[in-house]
Amino acid sequence: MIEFLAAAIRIATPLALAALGGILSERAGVFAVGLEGMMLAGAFAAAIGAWATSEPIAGLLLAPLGGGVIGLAVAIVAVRFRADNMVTGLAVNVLALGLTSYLMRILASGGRPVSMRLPLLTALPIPALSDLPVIGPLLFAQPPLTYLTALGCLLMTLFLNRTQAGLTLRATGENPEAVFASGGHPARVRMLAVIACGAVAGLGGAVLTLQQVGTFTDGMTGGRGYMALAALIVGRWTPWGAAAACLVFGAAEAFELRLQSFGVPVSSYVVQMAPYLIALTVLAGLGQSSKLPAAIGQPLPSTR
Amino acid sequence: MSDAAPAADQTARLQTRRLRLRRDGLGSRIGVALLLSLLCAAALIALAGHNPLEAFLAIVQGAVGSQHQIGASLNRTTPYLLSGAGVALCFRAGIINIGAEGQIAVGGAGAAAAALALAGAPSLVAIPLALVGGALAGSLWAGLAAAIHLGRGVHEVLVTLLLNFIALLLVQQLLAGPLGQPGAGFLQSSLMPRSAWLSHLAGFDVHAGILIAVVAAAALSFVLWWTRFGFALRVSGSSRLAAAYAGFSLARLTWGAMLTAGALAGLAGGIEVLGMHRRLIEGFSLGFGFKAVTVALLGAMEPLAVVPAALFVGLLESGSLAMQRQIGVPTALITVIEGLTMLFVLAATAARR
Amino acid sequence: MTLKVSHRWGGSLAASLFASLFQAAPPAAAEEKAAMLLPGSINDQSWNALGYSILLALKPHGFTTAYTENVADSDEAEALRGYATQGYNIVMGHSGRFVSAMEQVAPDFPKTQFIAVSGNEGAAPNVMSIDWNNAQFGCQLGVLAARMSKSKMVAGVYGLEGVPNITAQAGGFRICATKAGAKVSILYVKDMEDSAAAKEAALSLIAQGADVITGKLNAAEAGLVQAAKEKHVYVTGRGVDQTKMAPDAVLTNIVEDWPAMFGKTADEVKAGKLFGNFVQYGYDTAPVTGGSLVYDADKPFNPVVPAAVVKELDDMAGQFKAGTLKVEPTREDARGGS
Amino acid sequence: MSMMLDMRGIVRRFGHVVANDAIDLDVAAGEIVGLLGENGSGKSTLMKVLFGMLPPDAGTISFRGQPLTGHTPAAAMAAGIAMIHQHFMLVDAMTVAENVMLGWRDAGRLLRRKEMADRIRDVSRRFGLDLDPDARVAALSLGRRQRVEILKAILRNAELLVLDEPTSNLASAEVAELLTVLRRLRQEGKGIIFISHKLPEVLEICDKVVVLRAGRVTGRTSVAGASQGMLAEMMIGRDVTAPRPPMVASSPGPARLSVKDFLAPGLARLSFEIRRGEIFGVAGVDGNGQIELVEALAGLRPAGSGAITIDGHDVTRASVAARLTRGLAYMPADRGTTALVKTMSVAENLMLRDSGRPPYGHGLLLTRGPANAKARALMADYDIRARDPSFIAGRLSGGNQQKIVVARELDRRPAVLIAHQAAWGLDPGATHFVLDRMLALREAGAAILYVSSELEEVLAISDRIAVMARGGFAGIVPRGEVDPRQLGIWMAGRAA
Repeated sequence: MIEFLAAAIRIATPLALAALGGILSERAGVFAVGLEGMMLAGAFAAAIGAWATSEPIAGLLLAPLGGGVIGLAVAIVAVRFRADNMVTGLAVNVLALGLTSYLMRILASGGRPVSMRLPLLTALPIPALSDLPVIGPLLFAQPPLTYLTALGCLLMTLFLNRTQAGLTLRATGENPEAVFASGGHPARVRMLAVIACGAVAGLGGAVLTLQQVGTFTDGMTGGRGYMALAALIVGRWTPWGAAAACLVFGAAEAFELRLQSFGVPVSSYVVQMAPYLIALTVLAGLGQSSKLPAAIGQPLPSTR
Repeated sequence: MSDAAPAADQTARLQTRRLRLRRDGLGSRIGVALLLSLLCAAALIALAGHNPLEAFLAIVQGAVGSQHQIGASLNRTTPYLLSGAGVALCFRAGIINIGAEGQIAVGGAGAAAAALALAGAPSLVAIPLALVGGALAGSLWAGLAAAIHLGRGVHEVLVTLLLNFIALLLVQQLLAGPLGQPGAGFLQSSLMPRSAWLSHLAGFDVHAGILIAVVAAAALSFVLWWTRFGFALRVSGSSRLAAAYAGFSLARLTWGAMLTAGALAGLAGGIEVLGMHRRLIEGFSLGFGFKAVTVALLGAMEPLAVVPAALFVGLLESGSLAMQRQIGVPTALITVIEGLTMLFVLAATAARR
Repeated sequence: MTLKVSHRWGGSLAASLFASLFQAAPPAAAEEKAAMLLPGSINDQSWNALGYSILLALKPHGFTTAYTENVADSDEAEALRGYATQGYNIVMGHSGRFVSAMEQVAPDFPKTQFIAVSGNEGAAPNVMSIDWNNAQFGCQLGVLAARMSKSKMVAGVYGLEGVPNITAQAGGFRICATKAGAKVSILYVKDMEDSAAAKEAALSLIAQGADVITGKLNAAEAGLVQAAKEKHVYVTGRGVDQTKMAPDAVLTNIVEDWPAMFGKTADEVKAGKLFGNFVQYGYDTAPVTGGSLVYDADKPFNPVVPAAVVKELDDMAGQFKAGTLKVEPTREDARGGS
Repeated sequence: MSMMLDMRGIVRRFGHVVANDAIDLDVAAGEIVGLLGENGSGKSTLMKVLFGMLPPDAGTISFRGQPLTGHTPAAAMAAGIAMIHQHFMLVDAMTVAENVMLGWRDAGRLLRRKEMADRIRDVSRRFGLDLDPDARVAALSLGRRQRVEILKAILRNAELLVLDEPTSNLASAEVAELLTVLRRLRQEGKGIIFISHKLPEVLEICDKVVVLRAGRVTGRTSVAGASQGMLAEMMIGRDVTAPRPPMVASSPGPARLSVKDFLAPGLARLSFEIRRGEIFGVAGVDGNGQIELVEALAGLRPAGSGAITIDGHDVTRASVAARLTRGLAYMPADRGTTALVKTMSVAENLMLRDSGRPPYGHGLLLTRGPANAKARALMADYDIRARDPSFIAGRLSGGNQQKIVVARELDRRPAVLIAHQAAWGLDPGATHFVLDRMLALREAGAAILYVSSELEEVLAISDRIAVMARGGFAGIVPRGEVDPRQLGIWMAGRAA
């Protein structure tokens, strides 16, 4: 059981970080369909940083930059040029996939394969706490980015509810006119929010490279950005809610792996549908009750 | 109606069509966007230490360098054209359907199942029925998305996306089970009966799919501009309030657009199976969904303009293989170009909205 | 097959005119050339990287080489044709999935040898598949795992359930590990390239008590090794690189000897011979066995493997060679679950 | 007494239209100035100029002795001017406190929630605002929401408050509360500009009144000694009862549109009939249920209870399409996104609601040839000035756009026409044209519901006039018996 929960936490971590970023973007009023690309770019930048310096910490520093670049692209096209948010998100996902693969080869000089063995961020047990039964190993012996995710949920909650900037950001997603009337700059808020979204989601990608597998491969995010997007909707655009939804998705995937080993009479392909079916069922169950930020996806008037 | 009206209206119609494409300088804006993305690509090629001109030349050669290659490029264009036209129709109506990938996959499976079941039937029966099977399957999958979207209010992007993942697994399951070829070296169905193969056009190594696709795009354009349904779609895509005011049912329009797009994507899957692979094979639809979106955008959501857009992507991809073969520029570059093109076109076409 | 060669010359005037504008210079005739199509990226540090190494291994046989990576299913036929048109003698596809496309293209290029790496069928007179005997090596890994397991629970992680060479290795593993007294659990993951997901799968198996993990994945194989390294259980890998990742955890790797498997064929193709069959290498085709178990450059196994076990495995190899031992796994043997 | 605000000779043009023509306005501390005027008289333009949202073409503004030129809304706010819009600039999903803190420096980068809540309670008590800082705005009544805006202004040390139509959305009890709040503000030495049409309120609360009509100041008086009638005349003009088109008294036939005990959200119970050959005009300040009424009749909002019949057929729950076949035409006020599809051509907009009928369509198909011919004919008939039927509607002037709507809805020869703000934003010529067409339709026997906040228009063409206030009719009067003072009183929300 502990192991099952631990698995859920591990699977949820990159999703939750990405979802945290997505909350910034969506609460500012821009659909976060680009999470997949931001994660991938973050994973790539993290790998490059760690590979070039042999220091995972360098990767950690570079990851937000990678994701942020994709965020910047979304900000320019979707906010500045007021293009459709959804399609812009899809476009940067394609771009990130292509760009990371291509740059990977350039770095490997002339297209030869790079064998990237990255130093991994290892678990940092918190003294005393990690010795607690059950929750000790589960919660207090985690690698740094997992702590960061939990911390991120806390900080994000505080940011959104307790700071002027967070207040302005939320208001921009609800009623940009009110922000403008109170002397704010909705377009600037949205652009910054989307770029920050990229940076945080980039860290989510770094979880994969720096904390879980220690290498970068093409398209290694494999749809996790989309799951994070679903999670933040299920979690109603709140950090803890999204994290909880990610845990549910993580649990669904962990359950899927365990279900196979019970030897169910259907093939692995059917079992593998489980996480998607669960996500779809939860979304359908929420139905229209999941209220979007009021002004999401609506371009700002061009004068502002 | 006056006597002179028909002739006058003929010219007016032509003008309308031309205007529509030239409106806001849309055509030239898309042109500039394409140019910009190619410039970026050139920079990336140079970064990799290759000569951009040489690489582009290789792409052109690979795409249209011989009769055969022209044919190959057209074959490549076919699924993009079909699914892209369907996606364009949905976009027109303001429905963001990114489920083409799943619909193509399921459509391919539907066509393969039908063709295998029709072994022994003459081509004239087998091919149309198999294609109808594909279209029906694709429609069904899109209909499922529409039902969840309309019935439960889940955003169509999420529904179609999640259904893509499920569709791919479903096809794998079919290939590992009932549709699989026993003893094959890979997840694939048996070879389709020869009577179900799409025939090639004389003189070119191009299967009849491209004709079907062009006809379908033309038909879709007709639907969009010459039918009440198309009119309603365009109205609802521009303003949902106006659509309600005009007395159109948004739900019914969503069903119509999704089922049509699903049928076209399913048809694309069927054509891939009957014309290219001649069997259902694992992963045959990978990446088509996003291409459909690219193509729809490039084509400014006008089914007829999707034809050159699909051709562009088809030529680009078919040429890219030659580029890697001859110069060694990684094919990932093509994905970069597609992503950049989407972004630039989005920025260029949204600026005037 | 349906392509009529004559059509290639009978097209419209405009098209040929257009074509001639872009036609590349005709390839020099005497050169021996080999090309490889890879389904994934050569950067996956696993299956596709291996494919790339096969290609490089043909250089000593006098071939100049080229490759195309990330070939999508829908591009396969075109990519094969592209190389064949350019006069490549050998055009390889690095997966069983290429057989279908080769079957279609081959008749137009009767002088080109098409080879599907790890396919399991010959198709046309010039389409062959080469693979190694997954069942034999899977079986050996099964015995090794069972002997090294303290919990007597061993596990394998695979992708693409139902593909024959996967069935062979996973099934062989289960048959022989079960015979050697261990409980076997097999898991299929959705994506053979997703190492994070594969690692999670391995961790779930370890959590259920498995203490030796094996598998046949591509980029995702690294995830298995990473999981074993973290949880201090044994694992088998797919190349000496993976020993370097976790020298304590890796028991051995199946190192596929594609250069040897290809070398002979390549030489004969150069001499003008063509093949249309399925060649499966194994202990019974020695000296080229198609693969071997390698820990690092000079050792087949991790030093922790007791001599008795090493001997047992050697004996098995001998029995395979002599034909006294045969493993023929079925889909049922390779089923997911325990 | 030195003036707090001093606006001198403000001129602002939009194209050929002079929205503000040399307007002077001054406000002293502790003074409430009423700014009166019909819709389109130039009040909002003047306020936008004051608030820095539009630069004036000529004129000066000085505020507390400092000149304000080329300023932004932010600078206006910083100087101490606060604008309370008719449409509140509030975030519904947030609490009162959050709305107050939004964009306010004093709230701190790290929000001092507790301190703010205390200050809100404090000010709320002092000015009688009665606001709970933790209440969610979405759950508040409109009156409360308005007080949130006032609270924001007070907390930000605004010296001059501009209230734009502050009572138009309020219930009468709330109006009284608002006036109490304003008196408190006056006591505290704030200057207030009170923009309204509503004479009784203006007389009750203001110290002096400035009246605008057609961009000019037509009256300037202290309230002491002013009467409603006098203000109404300044505001509306003297010739209100003179019909522009000569009208023959109609001989009304049987009822074509009948509404019985109709009740829907935003509406008080309504019963009325419009007969054959009759124009029934509905006047009143915007936001008193007009949009709810016309959309319910048009089938765009679900009906509550009661019955609507057209020529005896019950259409209470009929779809838009079914109402169309019964002969109901509708010209919505929202030209931009409802009545027109701006990205589509003139021809397509002309067939928007008739695409299934000849000459526009036949069965499932559109018949473009006949449709284009028809479009040309309509363009000629209705003087729609576009190059050809394929011209994009959104590129036409507002007048030409409205003519498309008029042409489409009238050409159907409807049994019943609902026209909402049908002449809004049109120049006099175009207005005249539209009104003429309606009169022609009336002659042809249709029943017309003409809803507008432009009193002159309503008076010009209606056979009977109703004034809408608070979701119901404050009074109905036949054309011959119109008394402008009485109308003004009704518009202010006093039932007859």
